[in-house]
Amino acid sequence: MKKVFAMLPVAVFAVLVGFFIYRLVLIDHGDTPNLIPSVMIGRSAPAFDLPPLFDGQPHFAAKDLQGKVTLINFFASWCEACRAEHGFLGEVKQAGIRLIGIDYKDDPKDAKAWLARMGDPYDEVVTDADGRTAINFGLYGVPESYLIDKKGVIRFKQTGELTPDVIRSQVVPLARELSR
Amino acid sequence: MILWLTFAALAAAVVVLLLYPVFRGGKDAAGRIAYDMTVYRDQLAEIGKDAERGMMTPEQAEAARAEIYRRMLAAEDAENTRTAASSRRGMGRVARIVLAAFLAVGVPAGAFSVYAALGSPSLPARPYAARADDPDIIANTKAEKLAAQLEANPSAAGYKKLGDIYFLANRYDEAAAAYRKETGLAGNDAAAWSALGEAMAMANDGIILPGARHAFAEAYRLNRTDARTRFYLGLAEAQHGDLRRAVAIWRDLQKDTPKDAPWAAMLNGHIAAFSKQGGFAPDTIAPQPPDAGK
Amino acid sequence: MIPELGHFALILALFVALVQAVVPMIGASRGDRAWMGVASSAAAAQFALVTLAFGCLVWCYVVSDFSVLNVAQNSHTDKPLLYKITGVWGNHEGSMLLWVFILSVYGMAAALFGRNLPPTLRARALAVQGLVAFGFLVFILLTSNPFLRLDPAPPNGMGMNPLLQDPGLAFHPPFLYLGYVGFSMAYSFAVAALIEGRVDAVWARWVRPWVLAAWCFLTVGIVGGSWWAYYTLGWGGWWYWDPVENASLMPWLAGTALLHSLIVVERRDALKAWTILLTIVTFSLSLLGTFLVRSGVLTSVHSFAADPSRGVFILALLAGFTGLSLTLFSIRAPSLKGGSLFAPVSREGGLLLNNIFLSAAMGAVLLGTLYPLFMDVLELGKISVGPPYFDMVFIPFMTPVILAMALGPMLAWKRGSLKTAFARLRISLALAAAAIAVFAAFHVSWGVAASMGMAVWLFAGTMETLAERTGFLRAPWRETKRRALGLPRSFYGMIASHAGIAILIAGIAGSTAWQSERIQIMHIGDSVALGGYEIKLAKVEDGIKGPNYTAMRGIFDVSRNGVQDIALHPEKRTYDAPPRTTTKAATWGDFPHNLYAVLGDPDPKGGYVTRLYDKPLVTWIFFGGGLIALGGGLALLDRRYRVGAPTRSKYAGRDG
Amino acid sequence: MKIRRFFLLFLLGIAVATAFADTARAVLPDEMLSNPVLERRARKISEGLRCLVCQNESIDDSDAALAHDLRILVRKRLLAGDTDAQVKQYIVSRYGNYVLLKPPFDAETLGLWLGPGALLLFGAAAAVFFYRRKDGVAETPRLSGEERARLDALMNGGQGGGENAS
Repeated sequence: MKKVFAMLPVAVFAVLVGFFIYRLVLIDHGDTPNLIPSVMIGRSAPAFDLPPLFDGQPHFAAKDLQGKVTLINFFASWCEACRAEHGFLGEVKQAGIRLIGIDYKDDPKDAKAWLARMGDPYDEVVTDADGRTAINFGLYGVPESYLIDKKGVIRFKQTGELTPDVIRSQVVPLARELSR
Repeated sequence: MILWLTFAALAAAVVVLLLYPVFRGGKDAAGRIAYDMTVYRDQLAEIGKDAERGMMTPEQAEAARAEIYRRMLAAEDAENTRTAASSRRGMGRVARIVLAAFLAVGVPAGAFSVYAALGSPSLPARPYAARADDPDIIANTKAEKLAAQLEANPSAAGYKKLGDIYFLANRYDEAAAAYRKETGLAGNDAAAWSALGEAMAMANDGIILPGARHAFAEAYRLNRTDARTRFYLGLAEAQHGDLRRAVAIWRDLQKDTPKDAPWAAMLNGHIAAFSKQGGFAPDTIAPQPPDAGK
Repeated sequence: MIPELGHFALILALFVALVQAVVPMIGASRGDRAWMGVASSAAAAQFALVTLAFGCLVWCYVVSDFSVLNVAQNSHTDKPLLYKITGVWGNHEGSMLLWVFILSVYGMAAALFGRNLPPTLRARALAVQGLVAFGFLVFILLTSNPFLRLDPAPPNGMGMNPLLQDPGLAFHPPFLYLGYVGFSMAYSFAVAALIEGRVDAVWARWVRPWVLAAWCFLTVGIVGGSWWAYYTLGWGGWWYWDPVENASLMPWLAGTALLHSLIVVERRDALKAWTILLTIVTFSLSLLGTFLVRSGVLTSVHSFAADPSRGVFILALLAGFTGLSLTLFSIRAPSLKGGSLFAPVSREGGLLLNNIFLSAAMGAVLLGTLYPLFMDVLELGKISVGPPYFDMVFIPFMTPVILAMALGPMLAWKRGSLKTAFARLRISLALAAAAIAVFAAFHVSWGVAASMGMAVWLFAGTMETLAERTGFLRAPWRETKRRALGLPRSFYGMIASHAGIAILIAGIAGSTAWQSERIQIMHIGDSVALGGYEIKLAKVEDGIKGPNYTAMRGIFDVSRNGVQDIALHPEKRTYDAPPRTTTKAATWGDFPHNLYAVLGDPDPKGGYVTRLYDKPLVTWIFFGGGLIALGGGLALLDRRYRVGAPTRSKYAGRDG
Repeated sequence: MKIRRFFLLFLLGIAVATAFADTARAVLPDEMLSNPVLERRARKISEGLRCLVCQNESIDDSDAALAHDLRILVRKRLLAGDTDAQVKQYIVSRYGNYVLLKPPFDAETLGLWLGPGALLLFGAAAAVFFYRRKDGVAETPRLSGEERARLDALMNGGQGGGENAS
């Protein structure tokens, strides 16, 4: 009995160390423990109706998501990481996915200039000036992207930049499956 | 030389200090029980004081003393069994000599060999005050003056110098502006284009935008051997998501990099890290120079 | 040459540590006096070498030698001299060197003041200490070497985080480390005692001063850090249940429990296994704190400063030191003989109760800190455990401890009577009840009234204990004085620490209950009423040059009943290198009020954002904390911890 | 020159990684509600919500842009007539339980909420076990005559050692 009790501390400690090792292994394998999976996956996109960035174009609202697989990309001209991501968005469009840009908390003038300089891969660009729609999507910061199926259900979220690897290995195959 | 002599003196002093107890020999001190008794006597005295102050009744004090007496007797029992049981007495002369030899030779030898691997004995200290003649420092304080001079009297060499100063002061936007002027004035100068690209990249937290990429491409067109240019062209590929291409360019650079080049470690680190990120082994990628055309 | 000399000294220290870890251990098991003697001289050499290395690094900072990578990354020629020096431990590498430096100071102290220790115990404890030093030196040299060089040297350094350029933050890490590392000494004694198989009342007395010293320093470090947070972070908070803070609180709780359980071991020869376990746990928690803070396993969303290779290394150290000692514990603990018994209601019983609750509270903090990690690793989802959780579990656990804290010292050793104790504390009982009634009448919440009642109970009870021991008002004055002078210093230490806790509780309760704040945009000339004061924004001066920053300073005139009292000068500073902005709050206290003013950004439409707080009694928290540490210091001066070494006696020679 | 650049890139990488935000804090006057009761509720709710992009801070303490937006959202919902629980539920529905500084009591957090109590129970059980122990001696018996003689020898023999405080 006494012996069992004496073993207890070292046993508890061993379990604790096991957890730490496992966690470090996960980090080493590229798992970023800091990324929080979205609770929005599998749920309908929240209601929104946003005005266009460029005058004369239509609004884009949640109901417009029906019938077409769409990638919604939140971006901003002031965001460094968006620049790095921007060049790869063309691949998304080439794969036949509708690409909607939501300009997050930005000055429309800056956003227009930015798109003119960097190129505009989007089918439509709308603005979320006060960031409310972004919160409804559960956004942490820009850039973030949501892949939405034909029924308007969120199927995939990328927190941070879309890399070519993510586009090729996750976004495009999933979109293909969803368009069937 | 002075450095090594100082190290030797330090090591010698340490060895002497370590050897002192070995050769002083075993001066007998009190046995364990004497140490125990010192504490128990002290505890008995405390009980006396507490009792005297009225903190305990005489009976309580007597009981407390009895407890300590028992511990004293138990300590003596323990001492007797221990003395009877332990037959070994010390380590003997030979062991002592071996120990002394190890301390005298092993400790300094170990320290010197580890230092040889980690230290930089050839680098002198560089206190700031003693660097008054350091051209960088002089230039840094005179950057504004130089900029004003160049305004009136532009020259490629002057802008290069100004760009370098700003760059080292982490003022990358200003550095890029100066290098841009340099490329304009110098004509086809690969180093100037490469410096411009680097400054632009640094101004964007290391992200190579089309402008910077263009500068590197220009530099590469003019000089195909420059390590910096090739490194950043690889980085640009990586940032555009083509990790295999990036590693191919770096492996090509690696071939031309002497083992002791200051950036060799960083280059190898990049190759390893990006290969891992891309999920391929670096040696499966054939070295390939950057595209000249771009 | 200086940086290289430091580097070489550090490497030499590594080998000396190896010698210190191995040779005395062999010597102690074979009873060889010469081999054991190496422990002390190795500890001295270790101290000299690490001091030299640390001094060299300080020198590099002072003269701004940017050929040293660590200096280039963390210093700048513009910094005032003070922050050049404190910048040495304002970064990972330098702080690890400070850690080892303090370790060597303790080793030296044990070699110097350890003459009252039996040679084998001292040799073994110093050997364990050497092993700890060895582990950390390998860690520093391989993953966190502060002496790496840069060639050519950059013209200037990257500067230091301005948040660190503050006396509070400059000086509290060394105290924290003196605490964390101090527990390594107790740990070494515990491991040495386990190896010898002897844990007894005598051992407890030998260990206690080391635990006291470490505990005192840790207390100063925590209180200092809390004080720093209060006046620099800009919104008047002083404790956030941040993982970094928890990392310091956990060893403190365990150390406090240890301090009390050692008394039981010394008096009754009981609770030995538990005390040894607590010693190991206290030091392990210090290591765990280092691991959690520096490895990145706990960092949250946007932090990428973590270095997994360092994390792996520290984890290996933690697993090694804690794992080995706990394994040793599991082998030796069953054979430790229990001492004499005591009744649940007794002084010892009170100390045991304190141990149970403090340990459970420590366990709860540990659980709250690690639970998100467990859930994440087991893929049960992501959660956050924040202040509301810790408040909810911590307060109920500490309440019984505080209630018992006044009672315990009134109980007799071995078998006490609650009735007698309460009878002796009747004035405290009455005062506490009166306090609760008065505060409840003043429409504060019941929680605050109860906390105030507890504070009064503990303070009055502690004073009654003092009166009881000195016979105050019951014995003639001359007798009282004689008794007061005769009481041991450790008793006064206990009185001071317990009273400090009472004051701390009153400070916490008061500052939460009566805090008021005003957040608004003020134009020059605007006034705000707060806590009976009239606070007027008289003017804002911009462009004030500091040594390495430019500040915007608000001048607030504070008046009461139309009479101007003082002025508050909060600042908003923008540092040159690296360019960052910090707030510098202005504080002023006049019992019971504590005004706290922060100047925010100018509003685009004119005026300035200002935050003004009145936090009554908040300074009591820091004063109480200081008194707790002072109590520990007093106890440390007790003569019984300075028992001399025995001279040769009839027992001499038996040991070799 | 070249060499130095590479090292500087390395240095810069570290500097960027450790950079963290300005410390000017929290709630701004223009966010605050004119109704003091609602404002107090808003503050209370904010204190319990985690700033998602910071280290262990509530949105009430944080000056991150997202925290600012969330504070405004909390106030808007309150103005729209939501209860405190509804406001929290709204934000949890977007960000998950991670946003709550006080985790909910459910199957996953059972250990978290019951753990401290279990620790205390364990301690209490150990204490009971300790007090009921039989192998200790309740009252130390007096020393026998023989023991007394041994003790006398011991005490007198050790006369040289003693209470000489150094």
